[in-house]
Amino acid sequence: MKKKWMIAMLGTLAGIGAAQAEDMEQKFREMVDRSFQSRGIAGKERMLQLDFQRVCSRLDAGDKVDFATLEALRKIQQDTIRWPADGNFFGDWKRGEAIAQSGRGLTWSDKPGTVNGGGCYNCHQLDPKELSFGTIGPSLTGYRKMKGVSEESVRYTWSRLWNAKALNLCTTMYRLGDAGILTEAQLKDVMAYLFDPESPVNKDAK
Amino acid sequence: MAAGPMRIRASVSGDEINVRVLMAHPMETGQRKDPSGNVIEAHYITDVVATINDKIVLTAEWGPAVSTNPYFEFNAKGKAGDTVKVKWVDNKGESREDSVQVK
Amino acid sequence: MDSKRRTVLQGGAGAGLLALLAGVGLLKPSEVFAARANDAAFKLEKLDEVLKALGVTSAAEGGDIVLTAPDIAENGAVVPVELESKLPNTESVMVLIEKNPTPLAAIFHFHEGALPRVKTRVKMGQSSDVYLLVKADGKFYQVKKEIKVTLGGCGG
Amino acid sequence: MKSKAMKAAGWAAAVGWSLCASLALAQEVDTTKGIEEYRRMIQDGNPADLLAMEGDEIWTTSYGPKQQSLAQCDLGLGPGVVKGAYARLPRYFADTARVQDLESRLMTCMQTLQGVDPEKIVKEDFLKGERLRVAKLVAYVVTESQGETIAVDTAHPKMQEMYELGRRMFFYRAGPMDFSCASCHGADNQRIRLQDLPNLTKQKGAAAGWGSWPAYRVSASQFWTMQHRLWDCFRQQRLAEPIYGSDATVALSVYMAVNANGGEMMTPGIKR
Repeated sequence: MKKKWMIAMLGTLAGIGAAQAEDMEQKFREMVDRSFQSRGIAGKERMLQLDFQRVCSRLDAGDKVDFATLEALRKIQQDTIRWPADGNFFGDWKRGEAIAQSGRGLTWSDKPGTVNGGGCYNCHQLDPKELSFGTIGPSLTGYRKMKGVSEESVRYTWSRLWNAKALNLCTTMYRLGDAGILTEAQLKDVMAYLFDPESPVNKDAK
Repeated sequence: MAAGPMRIRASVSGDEINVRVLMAHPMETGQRKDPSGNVIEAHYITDVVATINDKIVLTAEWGPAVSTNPYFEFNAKGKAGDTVKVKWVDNKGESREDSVQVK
Repeated sequence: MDSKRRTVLQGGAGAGLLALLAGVGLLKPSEVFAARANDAAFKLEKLDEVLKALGVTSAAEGGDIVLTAPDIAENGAVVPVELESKLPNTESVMVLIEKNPTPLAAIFHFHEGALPRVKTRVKMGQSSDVYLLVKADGKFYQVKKEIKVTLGGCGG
Repeated sequence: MKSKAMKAAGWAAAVGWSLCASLALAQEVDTTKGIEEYRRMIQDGNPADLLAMEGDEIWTTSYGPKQQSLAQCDLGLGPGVVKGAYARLPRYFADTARVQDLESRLMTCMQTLQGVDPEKIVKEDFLKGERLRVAKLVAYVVTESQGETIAVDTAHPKMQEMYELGRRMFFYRAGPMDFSCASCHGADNQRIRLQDLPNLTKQKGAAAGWGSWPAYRVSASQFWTMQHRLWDCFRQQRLAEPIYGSDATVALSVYMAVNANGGEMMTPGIKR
């Protein structure tokens, strides 16, 4: 019964003209504008969409988006990647572990100056002994063995952390470096957590 | 959640009654801090007394490790129509008593 | 509505409170001063000190007593435990959580008419052995179970 | 003798301040099975029942400048009808010419019957002041739909419009982490840490999610309404704060509730 209604509604939507579609878009924008407010460090401007966010929202919702549009936006993301200033990709895996465990930062309940976490465990398995891990992203347990330690692999991983959108525009993975979620030093620590043979990610992996 | 009402449910099965009690109480340990870093004062139930037809069947001594909004369940000899009364007292001297008839 | 009476009685501390308890007829005069008889044991921080304070010099392992609890608790703030004794003349059951800041969590005393079985919920600060201690015919019996505590959903 | 700091740390985990703390556990534990057993064991004695009791009293007690009870409040099934009302919300209300969820509707009733200013409630925080009264009323009302089939009527054009607006809101990516609701709730079998994330785009997931909120959160020892739940989702998306009872939150509720149609109301829920 619900399905029938859904189909009927989709039919209605398909049947409405471009003017009405534009009208709905206008209504939506007005709704967002009057429904949100700034609180703490989370300003209302966060509700404004970046170009790629808008296109990915449409794609997620099932709209068709042409490949050229996606590719053009992806290239822009690729240009955001910055490599470590001193050419060194690795910090301390122990600090990296704390960053991977912490999901703090950037919410309206976080005070200004809060040190952000990476929130890695929310979505990924890393240390095989940690049973509280999410599954939105792939398991990264045994990362060193899985990806190897070639320069290519190291640079790939860094770019993936800095801005995962450079490789896959509409991935759920956030832009840890580009969006300023983690500092360069923190990213190096996370890199060490992923690659260091002594890191539990690798040492305890079967 | 401040200390508040109690919910007692008592049901009969054969010659036994099953009593389930839910109490509204913060059960503060006294070791917790609020977001501004101030210690929240200890506030927890220390004693519970349950009676059936005014005869004590169960007493309990609790520490702050009993969960917030405590729940406990017990069984006793009894029948439909009996009056189950539960009373608690906390470390601040607040108390509450509720009763229910076994259905 | 289940509850017939809903009254919050605001009593003062000390004697006033005890008088109040006696006043509502819940406690017999002889029991007025028995409120949290094991008060001192609740404040001790080490399991062996708590046992000593409770008068436990030795406790037989196992016996006909059962502690039912999950192997893993999704949140330490609410850990369900079910305590049951099949021993004759069970007087009381106690729950102790070894790694809590104060291990003694609760004591239930069974009087005439009560069956020696209770269910409740306790807080656990971290993964720990949980002990069920039973006093029956003046003797103590114990069982323990390890309960793992996890916290998930980072950020709440 | 343990230090005070250690004691504090020990309790911190138990009472949920360190929400991000997590303990490495021995691998041999069958986590999924253990967690399922745990969830089954905490179902008895949901403390939300205590709020529902209070809400029941609040519903029938005179209050506000007009000293009226809410006994004549129309939640969609006629004045004073509470049984089954929540399973049919949100809906279009002719008297306000708006689609309303339970909480925005309760504010309307409190305003018209009791003279309580809704703007005051909108400005408050959750679990404080008038908004706490609303939460208690919510606990009562949703308990009266426990076991009912979710049946949200989509015939009115305004409902169809709100569904479409809610759908767009659901997929709306923004903020420093580029998240939308769909980032976590748009696919099957996903979880954050150990928390299962229902796929709200499908009937089964929507029924599981919509049907088990509002709920008592054991980690916070708090009862959370659906507005509260959505508010915290936006917080974790790192977006701006949704205004209490705003159209965006109602539209999202319409989207979830309509997707959940045919499912069972298991409210109030109890969550970790």
